[in-house]
Amino acid sequence: MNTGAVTSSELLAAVASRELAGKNTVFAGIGLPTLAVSLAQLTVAPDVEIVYESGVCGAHPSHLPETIADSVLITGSEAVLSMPALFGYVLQGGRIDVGFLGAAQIDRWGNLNSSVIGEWDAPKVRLPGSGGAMEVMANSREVFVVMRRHDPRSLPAELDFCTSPGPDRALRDGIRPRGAGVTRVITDLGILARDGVGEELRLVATHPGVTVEQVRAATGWDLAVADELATVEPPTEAELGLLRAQVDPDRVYLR
Amino acid sequence: MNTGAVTSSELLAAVASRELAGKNTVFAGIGLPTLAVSLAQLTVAPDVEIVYESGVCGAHPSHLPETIADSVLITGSEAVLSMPALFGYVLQGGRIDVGFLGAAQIDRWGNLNSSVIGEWDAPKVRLPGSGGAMEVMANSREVFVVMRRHDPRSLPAELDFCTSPGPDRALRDGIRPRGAGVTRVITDLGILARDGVGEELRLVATHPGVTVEQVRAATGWDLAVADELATVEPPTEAELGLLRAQVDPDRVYLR
Amino acid sequence: MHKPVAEPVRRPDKTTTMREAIAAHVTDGATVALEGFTHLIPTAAGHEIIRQGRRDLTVARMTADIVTDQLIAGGCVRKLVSSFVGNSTAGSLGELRRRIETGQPEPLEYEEYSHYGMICRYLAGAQRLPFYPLRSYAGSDVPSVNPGIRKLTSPYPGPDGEPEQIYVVPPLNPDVTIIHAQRADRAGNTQIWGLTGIQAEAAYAARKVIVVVEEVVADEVVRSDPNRTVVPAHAVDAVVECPHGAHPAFAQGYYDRDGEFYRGWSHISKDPERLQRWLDEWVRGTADHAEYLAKLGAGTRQRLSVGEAWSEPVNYGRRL
Amino acid sequence: MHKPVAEPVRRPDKTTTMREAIAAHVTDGATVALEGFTHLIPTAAGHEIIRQGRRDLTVARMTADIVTDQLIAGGCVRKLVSSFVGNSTAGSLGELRRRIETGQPEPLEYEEYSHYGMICRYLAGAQRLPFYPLRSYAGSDVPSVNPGIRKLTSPYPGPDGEPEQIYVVPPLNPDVTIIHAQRADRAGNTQIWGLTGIQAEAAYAARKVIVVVEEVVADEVVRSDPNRTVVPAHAVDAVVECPHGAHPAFAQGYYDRDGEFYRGWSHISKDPERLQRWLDEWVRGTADHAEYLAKLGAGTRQRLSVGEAWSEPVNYGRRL
Repeated sequence: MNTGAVTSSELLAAVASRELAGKNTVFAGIGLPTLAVSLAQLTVAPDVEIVYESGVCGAHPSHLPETIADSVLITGSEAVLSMPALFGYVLQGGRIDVGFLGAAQIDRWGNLNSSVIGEWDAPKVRLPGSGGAMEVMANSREVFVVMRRHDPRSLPAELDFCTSPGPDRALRDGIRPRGAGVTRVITDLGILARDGVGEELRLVATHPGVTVEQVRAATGWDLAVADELATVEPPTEAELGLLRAQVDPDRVYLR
Repeated sequence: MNTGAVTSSELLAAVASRELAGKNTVFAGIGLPTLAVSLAQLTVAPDVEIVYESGVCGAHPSHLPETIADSVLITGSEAVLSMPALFGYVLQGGRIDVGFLGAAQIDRWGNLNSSVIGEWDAPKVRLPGSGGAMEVMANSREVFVVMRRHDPRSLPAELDFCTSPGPDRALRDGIRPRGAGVTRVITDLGILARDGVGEELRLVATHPGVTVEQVRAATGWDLAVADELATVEPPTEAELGLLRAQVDPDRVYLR
Repeated sequence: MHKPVAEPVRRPDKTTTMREAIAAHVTDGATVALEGFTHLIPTAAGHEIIRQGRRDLTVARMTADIVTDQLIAGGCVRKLVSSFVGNSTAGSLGELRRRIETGQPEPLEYEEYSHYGMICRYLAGAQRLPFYPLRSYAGSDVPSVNPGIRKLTSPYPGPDGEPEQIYVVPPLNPDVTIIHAQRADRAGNTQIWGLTGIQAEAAYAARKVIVVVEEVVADEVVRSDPNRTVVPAHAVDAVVECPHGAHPAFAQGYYDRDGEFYRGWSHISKDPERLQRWLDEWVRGTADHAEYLAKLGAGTRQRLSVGEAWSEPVNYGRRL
Repeated sequence: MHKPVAEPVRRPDKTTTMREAIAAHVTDGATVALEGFTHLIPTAAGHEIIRQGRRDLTVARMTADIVTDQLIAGGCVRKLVSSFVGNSTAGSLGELRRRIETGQPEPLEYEEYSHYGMICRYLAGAQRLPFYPLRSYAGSDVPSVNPGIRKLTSPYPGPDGEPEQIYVVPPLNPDVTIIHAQRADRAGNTQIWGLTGIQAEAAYAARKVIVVVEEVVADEVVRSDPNRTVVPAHAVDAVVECPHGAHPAFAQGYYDRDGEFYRGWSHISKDPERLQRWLDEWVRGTADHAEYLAKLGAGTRQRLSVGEAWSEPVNYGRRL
């Protein structure tokens, strides 16, 4: 198997999967996050359970699901929860170890914008909004963000609008945060990390062949770099084999 | 049919049933209240639905139920609600027209005590407490109380403890009440009534042969009497026939 | 064997047509909640609202997707209350974006929440509470554009012994809530399986409730499994039988999601003229959902059909 | 046909014995919620707590009935948190009344609520909220004897435009919640039908959860009907199979309520010596619930047996 042919999706899924070792419950949307969790179930975290925003727990899908509410996630699953139970008892109840989120913009504190580009009341682009992202951010022990494109528009110095705030913004609002907020940002250039309140995202690893300067140039703020910068280990043959043969054989999301 | 043989239970059930004309949803416990509602379903209120504190709606019991949670109420019923739905959406949601309550003591404003006789922290008698009575009182459009024994201990000048307050006490506590509180007290001597906030219970009807003086002597406060005092019409032959032949043929509650 | 004790003499029959249900309960200017989280979206009811030309509605819907875009394009909506405005994973809502981004052909008022913010509004509505507290919104910009989201101080000390603040949202009490379900009896006892979403709370929060179902079933079917009833009859005002009424969404066990339609909507809705032609042809040009379905064709219905995966029955027991 | 995507390699097996579950999760001084509203009362678990001689427990239970009286008489309980203390419709709880009325043989702390007050405490606990608002308690004497019940002012004006006050209760987060259910799989996905009460919220509110079931069933049984799962596996720590474990309460579809036992309890519990003899004979004198059941005899089990009333299955559908 030629690892030179590794796609960006395979890379991101494999790297994200490794971060799930030791985790029990993951809140994830369809696409890269579910690929990462599915791979983790076959490798570092066999017992990890995905909870879907639609209310499905313990899914055993017969086909690759197309949405978080796909009928194949429901048939044969272990439990289906109402929205008040899913959001109230599971998410706000503090049952989620890792939440996966995406966003149009993320800033250095791990705050997310998924509402608008431009001014909120006269936006250049109206984006979908929070959905459950605000709740995932506020209540998960930690949050992983996977960004397909690492560029200054997606990682700006200032968000156009903060939809889903991390713990530092919550604190400034006078409310004690519960989780660490974003602890990992996995991009096509490398991995940014922070531990929790008071910490900025720092570059902790780059993909092979990517330089620190490349990453800093692609980041909208003056990106700090960890003292011990690592190089991301590319997907192993075992990881690629599982992704390609078992997790997404039709390459629906491994594009 | 000799109406001279009418029992106190038959009398109370028949009188209470007539008050249900035009009502849609009734919250009732097992015993006299369910007898009254069952009779009303066969006479003045064919569509009236009993909601049980256990969460059962639209029960079609195969046998006379022994408790509000009897398995025969569940099998073949139309819906079974969780406690949060029953108390939150149905009761507090304002869906109940008439709630039936009992109590150890009721005062002139329709406040109820079902907690203690004596001091709360060193009671002579520890009673069961509120159960859902406080919620039935606070949220039903009106409340009917059926008292088997009309005496000054059950209808005292002062409650030993107010478990389930009527709207006047709520108002004094700075909270705007939602329902009228107790509007009917049906006893073995007659019927007391009030319309809502600011009104005392007044004697509006006596059973045949019962004098006003008897009722006033049996009441712990200086009981007001309506200008036009009625005499309660005894159970009709039709009512007695239905009670005895269809509602409670084994006379489980018609004792 | 005892005789049944409280067998009602009759049960009200609330079945009606979609036309009559919408005409009776959805009035110009009303607040209308259409709920169903991806599953069981009341599309057919939305189309009938367009056919009847309702105006100035405030539409509440957690996931404002295709049917919302259609209602907006149909000229029915003055204001949208929502927590997610997107065409699922399949692209954008063209009309909604135009209204918000350009104000053309006319502006759309938008009240933004998170999903749990909407859920808590329905919870407060169903429970007739003055507010509902939640651990979202701390540090978010959303409260700055939505003054309905407020903060209060808990009367209990926080974990650190200091006063604790928390955000709250106000109740949402729609004039009418419309939901789609797999089945109901004539009286309105409504049964849903698969994703049950926020349907019960949205119904209990409303003044009037229309339930659209794949099938009106015999009382005995419902009564064989009372735990399956998500909305009891006492909370339902009208029952409309409308098979395939959730298309292009799915109804678990009845038909699958029409992914092609979702993907196609981004293209249709991107062009306002094409979108109006689509509405003219598929909604305004059809008398009812039966005509819409006939136009959709047997091939599409076949493509969306599903196989069998039956639940194992449970014993409710019977007194011997 | 695609291969399954996320088929887990294994599922944790949480089945254990009652003895081990109680020993592992119920410690002296703990707050223990035992829930089940008349239906599915975790009696067998209560008996095992008595056998193991736990002390100084705070017991939370909405309807404090026979098993609560037994736990108090067993010397296990320091404090009771409840909203109804009575032997159903069948009389009194002798030990509980003695403790509260006379303080003999030792006093019992009692924290009094209404049913919805307890429900809201579990709701706040499950949702990790600092409080839960409810429209009860206005004008009641209960807040005067329970300082945990407080009042706050809504940040929204009331219907009359004036500030609106409302009572709130604090969260209840038991160290362990014990519930009884009809069935669960090995991982703890717990299915209940008939009255479902407050079991889901009491479980989600707790740090640890023990589920006692009539039957541990194959994964496929649970997975044929995921809407029947009231408590998912992620909220469950131990699964104990214990048939007839709710006696004298009932388990819908499994066995009926033992009305004779309820009526008898008023007499047994009225006399403290008789009550202790009963505990010696039926609880301390039996090794486990199987012995208790054998002692109860086949005749009683026969008397409580129920007939069949099966739910009609529903189709969850399968992608073709």
